Amino acid sequence: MIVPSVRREWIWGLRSFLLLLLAGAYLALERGGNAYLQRLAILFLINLMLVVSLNLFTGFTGVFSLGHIGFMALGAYASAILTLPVNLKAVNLPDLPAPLASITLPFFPALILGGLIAAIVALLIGIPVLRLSGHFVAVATLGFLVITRVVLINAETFTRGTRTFAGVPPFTTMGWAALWALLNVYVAWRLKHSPLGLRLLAARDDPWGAKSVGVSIGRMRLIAFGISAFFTGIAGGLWAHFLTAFSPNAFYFSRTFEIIVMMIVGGMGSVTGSILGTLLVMASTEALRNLEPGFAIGSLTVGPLYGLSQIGLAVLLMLLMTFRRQGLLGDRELRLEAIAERLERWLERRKTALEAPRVRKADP
Amino acid sequence: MDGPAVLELRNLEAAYGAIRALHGLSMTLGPGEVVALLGPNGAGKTTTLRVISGLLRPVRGQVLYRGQEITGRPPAAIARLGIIQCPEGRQIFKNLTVRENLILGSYRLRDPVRERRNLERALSLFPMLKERLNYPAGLLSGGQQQMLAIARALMADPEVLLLDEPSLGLAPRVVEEVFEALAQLKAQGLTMLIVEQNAEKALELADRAYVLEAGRLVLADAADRLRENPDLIRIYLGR
Amino acid sequence: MQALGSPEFWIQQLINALGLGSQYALMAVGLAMVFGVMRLINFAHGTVMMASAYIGLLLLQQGVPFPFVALGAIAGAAALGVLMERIAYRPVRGAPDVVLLLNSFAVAVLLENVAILLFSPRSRPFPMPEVLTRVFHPGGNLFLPSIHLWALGGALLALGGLGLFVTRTRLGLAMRAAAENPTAAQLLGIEIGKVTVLAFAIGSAMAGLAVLFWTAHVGTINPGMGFEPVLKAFVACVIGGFGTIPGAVLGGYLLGALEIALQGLLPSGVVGYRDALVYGILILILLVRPGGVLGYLEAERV
Amino acid sequence: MGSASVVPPHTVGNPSQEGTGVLSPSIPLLEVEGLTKRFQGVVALRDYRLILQEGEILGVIGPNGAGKTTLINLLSGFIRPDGGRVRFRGRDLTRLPAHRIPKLGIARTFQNIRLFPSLTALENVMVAMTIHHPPDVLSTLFSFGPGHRRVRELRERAMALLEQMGIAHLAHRPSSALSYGDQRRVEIARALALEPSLLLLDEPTAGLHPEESEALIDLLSQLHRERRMAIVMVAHDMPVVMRFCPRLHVLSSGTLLAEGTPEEIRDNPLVLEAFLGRSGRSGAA
Repeated sequence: MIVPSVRREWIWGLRSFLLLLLAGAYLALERGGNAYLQRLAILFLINLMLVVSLNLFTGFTGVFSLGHIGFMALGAYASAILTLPVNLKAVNLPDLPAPLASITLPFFPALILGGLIAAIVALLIGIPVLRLSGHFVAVATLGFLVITRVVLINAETFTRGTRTFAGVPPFTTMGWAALWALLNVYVAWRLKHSPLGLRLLAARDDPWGAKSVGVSIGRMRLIAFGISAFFTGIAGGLWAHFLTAFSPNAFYFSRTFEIIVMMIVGGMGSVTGSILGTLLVMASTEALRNLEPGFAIGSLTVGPLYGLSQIGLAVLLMLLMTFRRQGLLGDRELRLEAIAERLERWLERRKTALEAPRVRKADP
Repeated sequence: MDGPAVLELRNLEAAYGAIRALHGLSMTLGPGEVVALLGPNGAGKTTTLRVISGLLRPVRGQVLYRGQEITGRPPAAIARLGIIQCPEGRQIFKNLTVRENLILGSYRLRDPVRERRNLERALSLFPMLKERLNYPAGLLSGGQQQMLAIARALMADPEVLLLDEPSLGLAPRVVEEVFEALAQLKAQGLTMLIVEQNAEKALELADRAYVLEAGRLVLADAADRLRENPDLIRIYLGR
Repeated sequence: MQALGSPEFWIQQLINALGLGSQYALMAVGLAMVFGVMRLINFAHGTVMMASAYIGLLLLQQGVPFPFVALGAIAGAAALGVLMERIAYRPVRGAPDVVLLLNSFAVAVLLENVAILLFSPRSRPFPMPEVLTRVFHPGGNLFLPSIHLWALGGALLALGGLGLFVTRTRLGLAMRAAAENPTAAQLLGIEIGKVTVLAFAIGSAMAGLAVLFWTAHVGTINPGMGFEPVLKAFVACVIGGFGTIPGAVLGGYLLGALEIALQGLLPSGVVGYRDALVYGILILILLVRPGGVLGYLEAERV
Repeated sequence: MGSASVVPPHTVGNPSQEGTGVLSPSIPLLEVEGLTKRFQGVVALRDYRLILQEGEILGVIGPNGAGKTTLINLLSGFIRPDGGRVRFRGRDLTRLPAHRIPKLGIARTFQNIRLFPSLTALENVMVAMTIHHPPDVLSTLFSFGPGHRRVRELRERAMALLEQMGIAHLAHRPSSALSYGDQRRVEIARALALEPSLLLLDEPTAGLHPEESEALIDLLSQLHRERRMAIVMVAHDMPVVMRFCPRLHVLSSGTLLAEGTPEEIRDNPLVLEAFLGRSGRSGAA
């Protein structure tokens, strides 16, 4: 017999185990000093934010956005311009208008401003565009992505155009990235499991049904779009202050594609799925990327295979779309409760299996 | 009924998701026969036609065409056999001209000679289409669209014509015209299964009729006897 | 550059607009045909163009005479279109629109990176015969690049042929019927699968033709070259009204005219924003007239 | 999310009167005049009129394509009329978007049940309840404290409603996994969660077995006795309509053909013709 209170203990146990594991991993990475792993961890956290935010919109509203990387670009450039030291501004961005040229903000307010700018732009384009149906939103947001790119390339006063934007202070530490990623995941999780979230999911599941209970589809989409763009902008800022140098090419279709695949692998609408998806896709692309310069099997050398990781992503997406459209989790979540229950059942079975021989022996 | 059945349904059960629409329907359609399928809204009449045409796969049961099982074949394959459905709500191609609509009716024949002959026949049956051959079909009135839909189905030289609610949404005068045209077709020996809300009109035309209620067969009789059957009204209007 | 008000300026603009519009029209038609029969915005349409250009280059390097290079590129595009339908789209037929759209992204990324793998990401020159690259000076300051004439002539022939095909032949009619009402089409014996393959083949062939002109214009090819044209073809389709062939053609020429006009009329400081304006107009049209100029699709709103 | 206008249950619009609206105030609950809708030139509803008092039940019947669902869609704001006016408690609804209508006290169901398949039965009802208790920042961001208490209250109320509908035991099942009849009950519970003073039911018994239909109508009668909301029910299921609705409208080809009690309707030759295409003769006996 499984008593609920026992299960609660299990859940607490699991929860503490998970926390310890995460804290341990964090400390090991932070103190361990392996630069490659640290780099991967920060990239993972930033990608996680991009995926969770995209999922917060696309998964919770059922409407595809192909323009999210545009919000990332806004956050990256905005926060980078704001934190760039004044002397560097004079060199790199000599034509910057007066108030911007003479100020340098600390990291945190610059990040927040970057996120807010992304969110405001999202609301401005969202008010008209999100009323459209299905794939027309996808096309319109793709249009937004292209517009963002054109603007980045042409607004040389602010962005240096196609040239590399360099000299951004390297503020993004593991701590910052972990903090923001945690906050982002928490907000997405709460949003899904709150009354507001019920409305969001209702609007996604059946627009007519939702209207019949007083839910405004456009408003739900707009709320999700705004929150999602905010965190995407923050992720952009973190990314900018992590790499310290970038150009508009970083914010275009291939990144959009990567983030979408991560979301689909995990499951549209699943927050925990986004974590798994990001982890899995990053691991496999990283492995493929390591093969790209070429490798040798015995005497056979395979020469540079540029694009291998993207090919892997594309094949993965096609296979998923054909055979497992809902990804790993669909829109369900991995819950500690469910894991605890499984663990318990498994232990129960082991126990009876251990006792069984004894019973048989006593039988004759 | 003389000769073997052109169309036979055996114990058909069909469903849309969780909703059962047909509970074991059996019926036959003999050569040259006109059979009406009657019943109130939601009785399963349109579902029956969808199953015959292959648009809906039945949960259980069989559809036989001249003794051969055709259950579950794709709609295009069934249409190529000559089982032609004229669907509910005048589903003509609105962006195509009247002539293009008609020519597509003969798609299954792959025969320009029969196509031309059928076009002449269809235009003589519905002369008002002749003046509008090069109009986009979407510009026709509701009644004209219905005529076009029937004419298009006839262009296929159907072995069996399935008609779904040919009088739906038409003015009474136009209903008369449509049924006059159908009577002519009957006189030419065309086998027809007609689903109709307008029971009176359908029974005037038909040889026999089946009455469905909530997916079950509740009455089956010769058309003229059924017209006098008080149960029919009870089924439609309740007790 | 001529003076803004002179008749020469306008003639020059008209020539440029017709040349560019022809290319867009050819590209958009394929997108529209596929959308018609499958409700798919085929993002991989652009990569078909790219692949077709590489097929042409390979043939050229083998010393094949140019007319056969052109034919080979067009045939290769058609074959690729059909293959794509088989592998990526047919297995997910009937799935939500988004599934098809994502698969088309996957195909695009896949093909582009295969091209990178095979040919390296660098741009390569595509030597065109002189008949395509010559520039006439009919008088005054007018420039008449022969490629504009070829594009216009080619587009007129191909689109005219397509027009005859879809209005005069049994299969062409079937294709339009299936695009408008698949259920009713099936009830007449039309096989949707067959018609879909046909739409892919013809649409991709048109893209193969368009890319010849595009390449002659640009002079080089590279694995990423399909991205911009496919976006432009989208815009053309949206302007004309998604899913109809006449809409795509009209949209293509309107887009050509719009781009040339913006190019000629915008002050030099903001000419770089031309494409941003073009996509802004795309979004605007989606909002005020989602059915496009020809207004065929009903406005779908939530 | 706007300010919460908290409306306690069972008080909306029925301040005093008992019975069938005899004591109704000077303004009727629902006033419809000249309502007309065309689809691509075809008239779906022509010049429809109706005056409905608080707590009244109206049945709308008619053959296929008569315009019944169009009427429900017009009254609930899902489509806009081409002409005419709908007034609810004196307020013109004609130009309001559909999602603004429920808050005024009009709820509806759909012919092909439209639940939220990824939500449980309970959550389906809870969504509707948020209309009178709009989500706020607290309840959105924190699963503890006052926000959480509000959510718990919501949950308990939704549960009580499911209990009343006899489906409390299904509360935590995904609504897509329920049987058709149970889905119908969840949908009605969801509509009732809006605490409407007018309930629009579009073919509530379609697809149900006769016994299920009977049970559902019994339940609706009981709910009507308790809550006294007005009901407009569209149906083709004649026995059900005749039993449940003291007053009937007959639509045919978009036109209001006849009006009266079930007995009057049954004997009306026009009605017979609309349904069967015949003028009431011999067989009618």
